[in-house]
Amino acid sequence: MNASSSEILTQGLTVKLEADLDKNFGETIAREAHGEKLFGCIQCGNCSAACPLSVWMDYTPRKVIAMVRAGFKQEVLSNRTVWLCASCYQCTVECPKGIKITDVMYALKREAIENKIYPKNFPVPILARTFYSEVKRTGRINEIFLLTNYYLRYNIFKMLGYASLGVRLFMKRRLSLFEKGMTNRKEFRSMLNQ
Amino acid sequence: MAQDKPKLKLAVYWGAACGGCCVSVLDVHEKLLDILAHADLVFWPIALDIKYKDVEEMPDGSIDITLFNGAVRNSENEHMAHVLRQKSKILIAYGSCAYLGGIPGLANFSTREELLRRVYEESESLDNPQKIHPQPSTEVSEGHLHIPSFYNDVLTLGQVVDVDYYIPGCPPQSERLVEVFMDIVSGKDLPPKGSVIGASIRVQCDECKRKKSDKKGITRFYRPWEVTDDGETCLNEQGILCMGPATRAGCGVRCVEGNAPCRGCYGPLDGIGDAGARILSAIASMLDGKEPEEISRATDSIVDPAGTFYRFSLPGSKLRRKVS
Amino acid sequence: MKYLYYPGCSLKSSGKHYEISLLAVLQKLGIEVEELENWNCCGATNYMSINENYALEITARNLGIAEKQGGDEVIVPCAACFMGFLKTQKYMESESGIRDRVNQILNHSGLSYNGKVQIRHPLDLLVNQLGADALTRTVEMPLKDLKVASYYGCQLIRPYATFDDQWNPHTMDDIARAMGATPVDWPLKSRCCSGSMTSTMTDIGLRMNYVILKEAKSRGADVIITACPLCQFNLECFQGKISRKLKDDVRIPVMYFTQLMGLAMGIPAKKLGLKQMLSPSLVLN
Amino acid sequence: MPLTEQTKQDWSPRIVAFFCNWCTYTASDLAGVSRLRYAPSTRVIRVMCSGRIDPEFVIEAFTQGADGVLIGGCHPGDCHYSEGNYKCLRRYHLLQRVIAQMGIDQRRLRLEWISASEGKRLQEVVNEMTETLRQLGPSTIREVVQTVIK
Amino acid sequence: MPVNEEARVGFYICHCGHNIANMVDVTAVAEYAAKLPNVVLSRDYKYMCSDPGQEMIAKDVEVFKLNRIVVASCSPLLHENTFRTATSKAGINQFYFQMVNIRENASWVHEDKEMATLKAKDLVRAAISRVVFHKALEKKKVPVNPDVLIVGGGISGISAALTIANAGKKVYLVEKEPTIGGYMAKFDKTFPTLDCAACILTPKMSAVLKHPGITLLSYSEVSAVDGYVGNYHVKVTRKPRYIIEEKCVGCFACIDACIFKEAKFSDEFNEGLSKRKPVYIPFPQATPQVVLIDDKTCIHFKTGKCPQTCAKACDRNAFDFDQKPVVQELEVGTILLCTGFQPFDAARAPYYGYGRYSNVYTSLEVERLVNASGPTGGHVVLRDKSKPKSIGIIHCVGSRDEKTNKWCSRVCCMYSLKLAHLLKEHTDAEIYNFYIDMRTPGKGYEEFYDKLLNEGVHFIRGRVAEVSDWAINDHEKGKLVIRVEDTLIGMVRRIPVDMVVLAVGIEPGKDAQDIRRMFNISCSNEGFFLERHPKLAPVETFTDGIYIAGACQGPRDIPDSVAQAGAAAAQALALIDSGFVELEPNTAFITEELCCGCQVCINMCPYHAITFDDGKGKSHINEALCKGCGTCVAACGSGAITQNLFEDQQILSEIYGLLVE
Repeated sequence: MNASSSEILTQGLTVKLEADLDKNFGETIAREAHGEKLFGCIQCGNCSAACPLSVWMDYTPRKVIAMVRAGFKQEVLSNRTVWLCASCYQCTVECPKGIKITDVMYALKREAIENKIYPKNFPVPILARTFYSEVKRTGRINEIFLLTNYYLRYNIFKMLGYASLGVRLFMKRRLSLFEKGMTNRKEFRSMLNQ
Repeated sequence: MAQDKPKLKLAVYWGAACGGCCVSVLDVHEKLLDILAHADLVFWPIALDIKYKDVEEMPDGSIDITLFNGAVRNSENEHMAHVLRQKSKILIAYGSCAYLGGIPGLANFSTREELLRRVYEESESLDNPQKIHPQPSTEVSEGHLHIPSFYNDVLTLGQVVDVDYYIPGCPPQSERLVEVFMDIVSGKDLPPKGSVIGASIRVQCDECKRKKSDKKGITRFYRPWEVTDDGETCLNEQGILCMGPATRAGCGVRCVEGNAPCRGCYGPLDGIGDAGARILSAIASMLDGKEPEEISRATDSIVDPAGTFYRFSLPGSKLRRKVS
Repeated sequence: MKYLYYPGCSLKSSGKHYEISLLAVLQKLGIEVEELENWNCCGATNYMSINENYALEITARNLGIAEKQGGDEVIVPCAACFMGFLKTQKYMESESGIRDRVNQILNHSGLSYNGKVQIRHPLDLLVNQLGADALTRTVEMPLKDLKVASYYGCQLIRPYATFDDQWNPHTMDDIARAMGATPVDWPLKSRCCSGSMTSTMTDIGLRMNYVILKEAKSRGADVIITACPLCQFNLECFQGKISRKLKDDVRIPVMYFTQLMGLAMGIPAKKLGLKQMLSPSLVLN
Repeated sequence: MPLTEQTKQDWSPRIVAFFCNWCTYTASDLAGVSRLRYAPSTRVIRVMCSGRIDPEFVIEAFTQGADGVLIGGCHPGDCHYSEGNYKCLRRYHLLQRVIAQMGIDQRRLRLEWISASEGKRLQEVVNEMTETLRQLGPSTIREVVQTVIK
Repeated sequence: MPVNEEARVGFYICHCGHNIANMVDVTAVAEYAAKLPNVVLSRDYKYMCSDPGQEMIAKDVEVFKLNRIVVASCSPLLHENTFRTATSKAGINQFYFQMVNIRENASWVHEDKEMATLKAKDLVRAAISRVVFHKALEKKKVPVNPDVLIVGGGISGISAALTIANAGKKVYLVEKEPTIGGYMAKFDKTFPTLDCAACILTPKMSAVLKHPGITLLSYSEVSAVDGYVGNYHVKVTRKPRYIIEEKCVGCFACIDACIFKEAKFSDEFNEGLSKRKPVYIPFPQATPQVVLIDDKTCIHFKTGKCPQTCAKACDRNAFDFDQKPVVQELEVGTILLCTGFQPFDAARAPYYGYGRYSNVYTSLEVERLVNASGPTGGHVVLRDKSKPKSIGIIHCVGSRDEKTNKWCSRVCCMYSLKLAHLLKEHTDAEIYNFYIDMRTPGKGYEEFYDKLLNEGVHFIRGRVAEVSDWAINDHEKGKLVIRVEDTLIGMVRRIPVDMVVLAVGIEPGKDAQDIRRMFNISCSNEGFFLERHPKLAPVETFTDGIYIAGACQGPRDIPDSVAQAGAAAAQALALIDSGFVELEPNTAFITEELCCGCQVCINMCPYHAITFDDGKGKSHINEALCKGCGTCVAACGSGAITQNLFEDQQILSEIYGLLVE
């Protein structure tokens, strides 16, 4: 291969070489999302238009589907698009081809975490992981611990912006340090660790 | 009476049988004299003291007619079937058991082990703490004792030896026996080998005098004691399960005449491969209902359908026995 | 009919007034509920993002407990928990692989889920079972002239719920009407509130809540009612911040539908958790 | 259900399939025209109507070594001959009870309504039944019938 | 294996090009078959259905003295007749033939050649085992009644009726509505030529009425069908118009005289966009030109207290308030079903706001709006009488969607383009077309699209997610906002419009299932009538003598419907002119000697072909009525009933052959 020609061509933003694609990516995601029919997507864009968050995404959901099945793994996972999905399922219920797009997004999030490809210091995956380990540890969520741990991992200074709200809620007894938890956390953990 | 003709030699034997067939021979009453005018009985365990050894010593083909009743259930039955085949010119499977397996044939719903366990271990009237089962061969101080070995499968006579004719019935109607015998004596042309004789070519309904219509539409079956039979309508139309529509006539519709449903002892008509399947199909064709639940309700009201449809014919059926 | 009750984490903390008011309303209606013993978090959306197996297992554990506890139905008031429960039930029903694996895990704790316990949202119970007429009969102070915008959010009505029309939900409107109030027809009834994004992508989260508050207000609503602790939290607790940041006063009372019911049914404010609210309180005439 | 790796394994059950001419046989033609792949287990016998299927045919099939028997007819209310499928259904119900008593696993006999347009359904049914029979293993009925145990 | 000493079987296996040979080892099967009992000759050949293939059979019969033929190839539903004819030509009875389906049932559905070959061998063995017990039979010839019934008076039914009647045959045209014309009568212009629908349709409608060979039974429905190909017996229920059809001349004096001075009731013909009276005529060119009374809204029928001003106004005494439904019986030989479609109900797509927002219209409503004889006289105005300045046309409403109808409705792209053009012409509004894919495969269709692209109509590729009145700025206020991703740009757009047009798709008529049952034909999965073969027999059904044409068979535009109607008419005429039909001799008969008279069989027969002879005490099958299902055979406990071609012994041998080597 002539390395220099290739380099010159790929400098463009609108060029993608076959060699740089992950050809199995679509299959992997389809399997992960319970055999989701993403290969049946007709690119109608209903998901994008239905999505309340697509306006802030780097790619519209429709484009994500197209990229997934074509094998644009790096592009799909390395930006914040999938992390902006709030799981509202609007796209899923509207998709004319019955693609469970929310489940595809979940599969992409899991894939991103597994491959450690996601935007650096991006708050959404951090919250997800904090939430995940909190539940695994105690079986239930205590919002004080959850948010404290989240901000510790993400950016402690950001917490300051929420301090007054937290205090007010605490005063209203809507946040508590002593909420009754699960009694047999050990068994719960061992169930999950099977 | 043709005095110059030599008398025929006649044998009657019972395999796995209840004795009813032998009694049916006696039931010819005074006609027995007519028979004996033409034939000598050379072997009949129930009536004559002749040992197996005596039979074995008879020349081959020396018996003219043997009426073999009962199914083949053990090694003794089978042995005698072979012996009598060899000694007889005409071997007739006499009665439902020899023909299709009959009531003893219902044992084919169980295995040998199950039967022996039931009889020698579980029977309510039993005192057998050591759970001793009969053994074909036992060592006693006097020497070896042998009893016949008990088969796993009940067989029809036809499954063991070549049979010339079949006379169905449990037991066969005595009148039919006399007719068949007289036909042989008078030298009438015999039907082709393997035929069912002494019975009709049509089924019971042909002779049944009850009123029949095309209104079957059965929604459930009753056992005879659950309903009052009006005495004149087709029993099936009244929901009393009657095997008449697929059972060969010849008995004189005895059961139905006595207001009891036909149980199928005369077996199927010629060319019917599986008597049970045939009656099943005919009975199911009389059912009503379109919803699976309705249909189930009707079919579930038949107690023991396989035992009912194959009551006299299990060993002679396609499957022969319970298969697992 | 034995009703079990799964509160979920929010109803024990930031959504405490949902629990208080729900239980007060149910009690008034003579419906007894029994809290699920030693329940655990449903996993919400975050678990699905990390590990789907765990997500299904921890929810199935709650369902297993419900079955063991011998309930006919389990009432799940939190929209996210409700959806998670339905999703787990659906997956276990339709995929035998998942069913077998999850039950094997549950066996470890002496539990299993076989689809016997039905999952119910209180709205379903109140509107579809008791019926609007029965609710009207309990009203002591009809909420006359009160314009109510029902906000359903997302996971309460889709993708698995069948108790309401997912395109044009109406159960909360039915309740408002039964309480003597006037439901407001508005197009954002089931638009997403951004979920936890108010804590992560704050700017986006606030904007998403802004459009909802703004539209409800511009349609003349006096109050927004919700059935989801996260929706209620976002719309209520951030409305001040939104108004300041976007220089548009979108403050409006945001309460649980059960609180609204309680008011009409004459239940004292204290028993409805009204004191625990941050948004402007509803002034009743 | 697409053909799984499992259905391709060495042993393939033999299913005698009685299909009515108008619905299920046509569906199997449709499956063919649509190139829907399914397990090579069925051996179709065409009859004009499922009402023609005599229980004896089913028993004969088992006796001669079929691992399963599949009956396909028109949906209730859709029979080309008005109600033949109901007649079949009644016989099938009774026959199911009898074969169970005969020691034949009831899953070896299956009745399905498959309309002329349901090629896909045919594929699913055949694959499902094949899978079930795989789990049950080869039928030993023929061997039992042919081997007299004395 | 069962043996019949006299049978000399010739076996042939077809490669079908690669269709069979690729997946079934045909040589191995041929070699295997050669060794089977009774087989005298076994050959494989590239195309058995070709002339050389058929001639080969004839030659072999002569040389090898064959008397049974077995061909393993495709489905008997496709070529059984071909090979029966070949067998017959070879000089042996055509029923000494048996066909083995190793294409649809084997090579096309399997992936493992070894297994497919094994299966083919089993099937071949079964057929050979069966064919030796075949018997010589004769097909019964029955004359064909030359009269034809056509159900449905839309453009398909009208075209077919005229074609057949012009060939000199008698046609009964049954239409359930008060007038013929169908949906086409509602259209303004037709794509792509933009010629006026009424101008091309109404002459055809009046031709139907005037044609001496056509009996038009409007406002009537078929209520029962009996019989078989060539000899159908049909009952038609004529609904009461309360007007004596022969007397009414369509002067409309009664309508003017109706006690309702103002029209009050929703006018179906105008899609509810205008009102009519209880006594009315659907539209000015209705055929027949006969008024009718809607008994659900007429005061006389509701209260009995109407002065009957309408009847008094009629100088021809055409009114008869006591009319009852009348059943008319017809004898016909062939039947054409042209029962059409129904438009998708836009309320089933709630996200587009039909029924919630008054400015959301269906395409059919817009057809009426742009129509000069429509409710607004061809002026496109909204319900508040204002003229829209911007219009969004949403394609694929109800189509290509798993939640509603999965299929492409075929006509919507083109009629949306047509409406875009007409709306532009009428209003000069900004017009947006929202499409998923633009489908214009027809003569002059793509050219029409080209034309529209240059007419200033906007095309946005994307499926609209929602139509709502949620405005986020002043520009959107008071408008309907269409939310869509412009997928070619990759951005979500919000487009405010004054009017939304939903291009609703085509789906099977709501009575399609009832019609299917009544005429004993099948429906495909989606509910359209199923053709006998998708390519080779597109207008035939599995029931001989019954043909289908138009949108009852699938979404179809006018030119295609007319073409199909012609095809169906030609099929019917071909059958009629052949004079007779041959019936499959698969009837059942009772061997009287064995019949016991139990009468179990009698109820098995849906055609009352079995009767009981009280004198003989036996049942009897009327062969002419028997349709050959065989249900009675399985019911007979005596084995006294035999079905030709499906005898017990034949089927049992087939089972044996399948399983035992």
